[in-house]
Amino acid sequence: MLDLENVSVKYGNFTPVEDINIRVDKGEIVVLLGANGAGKSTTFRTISGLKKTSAGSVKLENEPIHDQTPDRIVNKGIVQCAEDRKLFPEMSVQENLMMGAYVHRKRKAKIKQTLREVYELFPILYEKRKNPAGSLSGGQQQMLAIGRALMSKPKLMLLDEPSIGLAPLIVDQMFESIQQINREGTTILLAEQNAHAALAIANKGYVYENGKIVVEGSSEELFANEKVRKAYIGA
Amino acid sequence: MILETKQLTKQFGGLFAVKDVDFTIEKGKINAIIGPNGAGKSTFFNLVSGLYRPTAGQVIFKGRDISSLSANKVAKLGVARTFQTTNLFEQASVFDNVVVGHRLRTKSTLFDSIFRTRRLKREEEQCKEKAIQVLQFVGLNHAVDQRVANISQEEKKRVAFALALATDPEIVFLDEPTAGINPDETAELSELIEKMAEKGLTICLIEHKMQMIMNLAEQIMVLNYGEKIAQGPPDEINRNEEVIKAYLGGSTSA
Amino acid sequence: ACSGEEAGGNGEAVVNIGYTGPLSGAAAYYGENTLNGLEMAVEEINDEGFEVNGTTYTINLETLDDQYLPNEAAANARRLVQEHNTPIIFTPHSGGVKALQVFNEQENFIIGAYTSEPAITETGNSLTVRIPPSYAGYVEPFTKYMMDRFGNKLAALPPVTQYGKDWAEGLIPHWEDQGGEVVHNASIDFSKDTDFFTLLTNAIENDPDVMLVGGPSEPTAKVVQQARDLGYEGGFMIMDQAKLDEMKKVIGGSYKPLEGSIGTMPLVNANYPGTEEFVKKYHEKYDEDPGSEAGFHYVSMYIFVEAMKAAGNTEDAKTIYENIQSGLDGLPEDKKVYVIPGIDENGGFEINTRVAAVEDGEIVPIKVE
Amino acid sequence: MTSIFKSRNIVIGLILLAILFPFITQNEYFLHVMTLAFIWMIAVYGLNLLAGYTGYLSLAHAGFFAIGAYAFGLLTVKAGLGFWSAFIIAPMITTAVGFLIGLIALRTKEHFFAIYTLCVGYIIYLLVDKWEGLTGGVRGLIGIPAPSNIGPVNLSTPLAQYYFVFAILLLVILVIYRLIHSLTGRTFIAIRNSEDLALSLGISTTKNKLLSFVLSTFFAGIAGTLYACFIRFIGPDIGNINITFDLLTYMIVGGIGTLSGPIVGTLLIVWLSQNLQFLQDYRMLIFGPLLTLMVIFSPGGISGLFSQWYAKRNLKKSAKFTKAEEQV
Amino acid sequence: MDVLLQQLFNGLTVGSVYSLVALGLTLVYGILHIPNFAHGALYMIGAYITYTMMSSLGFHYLISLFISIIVVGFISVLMERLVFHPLKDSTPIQHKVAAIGMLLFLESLAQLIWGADYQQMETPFAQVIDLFGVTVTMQRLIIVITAVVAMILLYLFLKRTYTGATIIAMAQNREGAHLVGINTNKVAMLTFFIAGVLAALGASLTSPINLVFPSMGHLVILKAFVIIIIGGMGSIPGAILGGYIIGFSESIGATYLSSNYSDIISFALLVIILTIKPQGIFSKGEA
Ligand SMILES: Nc1ncnc2c1ncn2[C@@H]1O[C@H](COP(=O)(O)OP(=O)(O)OP(=O)(O)O)[C@@H](O)[C@H]1O
Ligand SMILES: Nc1ncnc2c1ncn2[C@@H]1O[C@H](COP(=O)(O)OP(=O)(O)OP(=O)(O)O)[C@@H](O)[C@H]1O
Ligand SMILES: [Mg+2]
Ligand SMILES: [Mg+2]
Repeated sequence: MLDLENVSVKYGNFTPVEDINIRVDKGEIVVLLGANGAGKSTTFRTISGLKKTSAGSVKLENEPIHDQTPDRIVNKGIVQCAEDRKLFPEMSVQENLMMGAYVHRKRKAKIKQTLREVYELFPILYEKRKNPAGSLSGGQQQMLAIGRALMSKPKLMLLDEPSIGLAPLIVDQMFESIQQINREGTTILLAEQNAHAALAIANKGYVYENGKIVVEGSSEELFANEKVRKAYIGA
Repeated sequence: MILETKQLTKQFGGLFAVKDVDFTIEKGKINAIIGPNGAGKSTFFNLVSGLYRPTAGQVIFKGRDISSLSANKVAKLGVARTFQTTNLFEQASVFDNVVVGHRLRTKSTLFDSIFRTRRLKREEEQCKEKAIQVLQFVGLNHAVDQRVANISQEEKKRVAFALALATDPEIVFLDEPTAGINPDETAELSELIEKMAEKGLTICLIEHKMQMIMNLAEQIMVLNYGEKIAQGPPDEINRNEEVIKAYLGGSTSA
Repeated sequence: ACSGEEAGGNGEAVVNIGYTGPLSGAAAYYGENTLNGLEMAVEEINDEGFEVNGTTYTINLETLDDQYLPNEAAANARRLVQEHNTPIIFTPHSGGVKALQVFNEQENFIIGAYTSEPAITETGNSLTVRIPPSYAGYVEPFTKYMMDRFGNKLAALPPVTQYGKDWAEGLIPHWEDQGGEVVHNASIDFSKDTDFFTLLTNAIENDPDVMLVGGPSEPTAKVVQQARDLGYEGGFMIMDQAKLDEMKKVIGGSYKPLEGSIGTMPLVNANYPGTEEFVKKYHEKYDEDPGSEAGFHYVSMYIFVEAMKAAGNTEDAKTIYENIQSGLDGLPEDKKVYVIPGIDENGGFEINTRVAAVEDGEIVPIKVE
Repeated sequence: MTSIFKSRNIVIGLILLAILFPFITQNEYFLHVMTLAFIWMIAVYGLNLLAGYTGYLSLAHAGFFAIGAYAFGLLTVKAGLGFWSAFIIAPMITTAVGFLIGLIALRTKEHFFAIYTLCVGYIIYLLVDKWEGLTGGVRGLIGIPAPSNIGPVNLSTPLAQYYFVFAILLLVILVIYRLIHSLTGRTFIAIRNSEDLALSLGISTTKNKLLSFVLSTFFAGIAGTLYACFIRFIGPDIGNINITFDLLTYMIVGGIGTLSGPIVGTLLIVWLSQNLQFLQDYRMLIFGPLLTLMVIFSPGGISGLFSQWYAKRNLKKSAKFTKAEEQV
Repeated sequence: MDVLLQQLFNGLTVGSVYSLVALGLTLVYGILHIPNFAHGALYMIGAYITYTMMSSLGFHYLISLFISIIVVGFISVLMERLVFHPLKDSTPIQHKVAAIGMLLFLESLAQLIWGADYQQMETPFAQVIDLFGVTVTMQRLIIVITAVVAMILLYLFLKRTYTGATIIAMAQNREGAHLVGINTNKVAMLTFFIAGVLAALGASLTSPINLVFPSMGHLVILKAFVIIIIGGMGSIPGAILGGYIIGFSESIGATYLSSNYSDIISFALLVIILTIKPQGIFSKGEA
């Protein structure tokens, strides 16, 4: 479904992502592991078109998208839930969610439906639907960000470290909801520090080390891999 | 007991972000605050460090009521803090970021600056030495002259620590110091935190990473919907029904 | 030092004359008008040049923009003296004049001051010529005419410029001496007031018989128009900067709304010896009617030339200054756009003013004794 | 540290040049323009201290310049004070007003502050313009005395005034230089970068912002005073917003938040506009876009460009001083 | 003629114009988070274009007005593309300075093209009507009505349509808007277009009762700033309300206080308000 082929990205003369290949098949959950600054977010920004590739190609269902503008890419069904959330702070929670459905703006009924689903997934958002997003706590904002991403009913959803700053209980719920979202047919690409929980739900994973992919394989293989255990599962 | 809150309360519109919290922090210990998202942890920090005025209740630091003091006065008394989202002086070098940290311990006035008085020279030295010293302490000797914009997430956290330390605090509040940091780095940071405690600093941190908290903290307070639902040593907290229900859920080992 | 030296080898010598005035900013239009007058005169004069004891001279006009700012004017003047060693520098605003008076005596140049500010000639500066007439000449006939025709309740609405203020302050005392009463006094700022209705409403509220208005023709006309809209039926005293004929154009081609206005005789209607020709030439050159600024600068340039001839000197400001009276006397009839019999001891030109009023939609001259 | 002040001998060179300038050009007009430029520089340094180093763009600067000038004018002309006493008191008055306005203005931030000061500046201008009883309104003030002699030294000649103003400029630069490279300066820069953090580091932002603001008005006051006794006639225009925009242009073109910026920018623009006289009314057709292009392509201004180039050439040192050159 | 009534009406007229200008300013502020000092220049250009259409090309007033608002709309868009877009992630001060640069440029450009003197604009609607003792010219009625209609339309657009909402969304987080599939460039241009249109509309409406000259934008823009601060930066209703507050306080102030200081009134008002409430009165009033 999504193919990154020999993708490199540059910030000036510095290359945070170098010659990486990633393949995501329909219906999968794929996880990107890696230390800070390894290049995960940059990869995501590149897929979403917020950052241009310096080499290689990004293909969605075999058509290149790396030269497309972010909004086009969203229209094609790839939505990202970014690391730093990128909410609309002065808009109410509900308005934020509504904006999430921008690409479906024509289909009011469908939007209502999705909104209901999101509120079921994160009841706290319903409680705070009238509050400005900026007044939410760190974690609540994280949920809102994911909720907003869901609103566009994406084919492929990019989640950049969704568990940052979440309470353990919520983290578990979060990963459950991710699975649930996936079951309902959304393919998921996930960047995580919390390798343990991530690999538990993922089909396969890629491990970054300063900008390059050093290990890849099914979650079982990665679990088994000593290096990965030490570095990212901390066991 | 170095810092204590009495019936501390913060209200935003209708919502009680923090409600009637009594909390005492033992000198030289590592204290932790945990709780579900939106429990009021950061707000609690903002109250203690003077960025927010309490709606009701008091913050008492070394027997003195500081609830009505402005943030900079509180800092002068020896209360330092880091932010959930590290905000540093991106354009400046790590060193220059940290030098100002000690400004509050200096007396130089405009007059001194203009006439380059002995006092100014002395105090500038003092600030620079301090900066070097704390940067070494947090293990950033190698990055002293780099621009903050160019260093990694984890190094930024360390700079934030260094800044807090440069103010010669007696107590340091750390808001999710290891959020978005991978396990082995997390381990390194917790070592650093222990090292700070050994130096006689009192620590109070917010964290969600239970493993880390359990190894690190000597006392834990649990907030939920702004209210304190439990307080005590890790093992106790681990067993506390209410806490498990509200916060830990099934997997204690996330 | 260019003055007197051989220029372009065609056997003619050149006198540099300086000008610093507002050629940018809000007052640029005014500045350009003053300059037009000078340039026209210079062109004519240079046709055959003028002779000062033996040598034939032409004039080279050096112009600099000062954005109406005193400090710029001062800088420009220093530059003109330094680089072109100009014996005469024209400047059309009192700020500039005052800034120049700080050093014009040391630097030895004449200020051709186009401002009616009395102060500048009262400071006893020995090298300042005040070109325009003081409004004193208008005050008396205006007052008399208006009181006879409309009554003695005056609403003064001068523009906030120094010019406007001086005018009002010149007129109001006389008006009151003649048993008149000032029922409203507020100034209009054309560049700031977003709506004249507000001001006029207040003025008319005190139902005046006469209004004192002024400034450039367009805005003045606007004020007159809106006063009429608001149902005002009295007369208008129009300060000399605005020209009845220009106002007529703005208002829509008829003198009707201006019925019962008194103002300076439009240069086009004035019948001084040199006027008609001047207006004609000016029209050809800039295809618009000249205002008094242009007229006065035109004639003053000639006067200074005559003065140089009489002085037999093109360099020493003092000598030239001493000969201005003879310059006035020597002024050829056909150049008399205005008739200026003399210059007073303070250096102000003495000009007999011409006044006109609108009666039954016609411009009629008003006798001034 | 700015590259100009980096190497002592360049500085000394420049100072010598300035001292010899009158003898190089035997031209009173150049002297006049240069003296004015020095006066503007002093004002620009004030603006730069606040906008460049503390991060608060004040658009009331011309207002304070005018207050300085009028204070001096009124003290000498109307109150009949002696030159030197007026010369001391006028900047004081400006500073006092600055203090009061700062108290209120600094309750606002960023754009609010900019607009608030814009309006304050405009009010000052309107007051000067309309309050005829005091300021003489549009007529302005005449008869301001030239600097009276200091002992044998006669200050009434253009040459003497040139050196007089230059001396004061040097003093101002020295003060600013020391300020910026002292703890006070670091404090200002800290505030510029993040007020919340500064607060939590125990820095009283209110106090320091006020200090910076008051200082900037003080320099504006000095500049105004010098202007008054140099031109010896003042009208309301000197309080006009356009003057603020000019000063802003000097600062931006030269390099905001740099020490050499005000000098470079002012010299460049002042001399350009003297030589662009042939363009007369249309200077702004050039300076307007110049201003815009500058902030787009070289926010650090000319000094910024220079120091970048310098930094490239000399990477080792760069880390040390780019930060001072760093634009806001 | 009842003064109070008359002055209230005068205030209404001026207020309408202020509101229009302030609206554009506040919209752009929302998007850019910078006060667009060049907005006043757009206002001035708008007046001149209408003027030229009428005087040189002899078009009807309304046609000229229409052309003017379109042209200025595009000039405004151009400004976004060339100046503010390249600056989108730089500091507030840079934005302000860039805007000031544009202001200075456009003004001297206008002077180059149209000269520095006062121009005056004809209007086919000069008829004087007398509504119960209040003197009303047709033109003034048109000003008030057009302004009100324009505002209502704009408000509906922003509140009721998704496209409108995108403007507000983008104002709050550019990248966030990207991520939900909004084409932020389009939105930015749209906003600037609207702002330009409003400025030109205001100017073209008011010119016939006033004068046209290069610096005509200065005071209006200053007051527009006062207005959007009073109304809360970025707040639509705030801008409208603020506009009328200033309009009335000026005409009333000129009557019962002093007409010489009437300009100061609005600024004094602002200083007082910010002194009491540094964030503006309706600062919460996000549209
Ligand atoms: N705007 C930028 N300019 C320059 N360098 C950048 C920029 N953004 C990121 N980088 C660098 O690119 C590298 C990769 O960053 P990225 O955010 O992709 O890492 P990451 O794996 O997401 O780390 P984290 O786990 O902290 O999110 C890092 O070294 C970072 O410093
Ligand atoms: N400025 C504010 N205005 C209104 N409500 C606020 C504000 N700040 C926080 N809140 C509310 O107060 C509650 C506590 O917020 P706080 O940031 O303290 O939570 P937290 O414990 O830090 O959560 P997290 O672990 O996710 O950071 C939340 O419900 C939040 O919505
Ligand atoms: Mg990341
Ligand atoms: Mg928090």
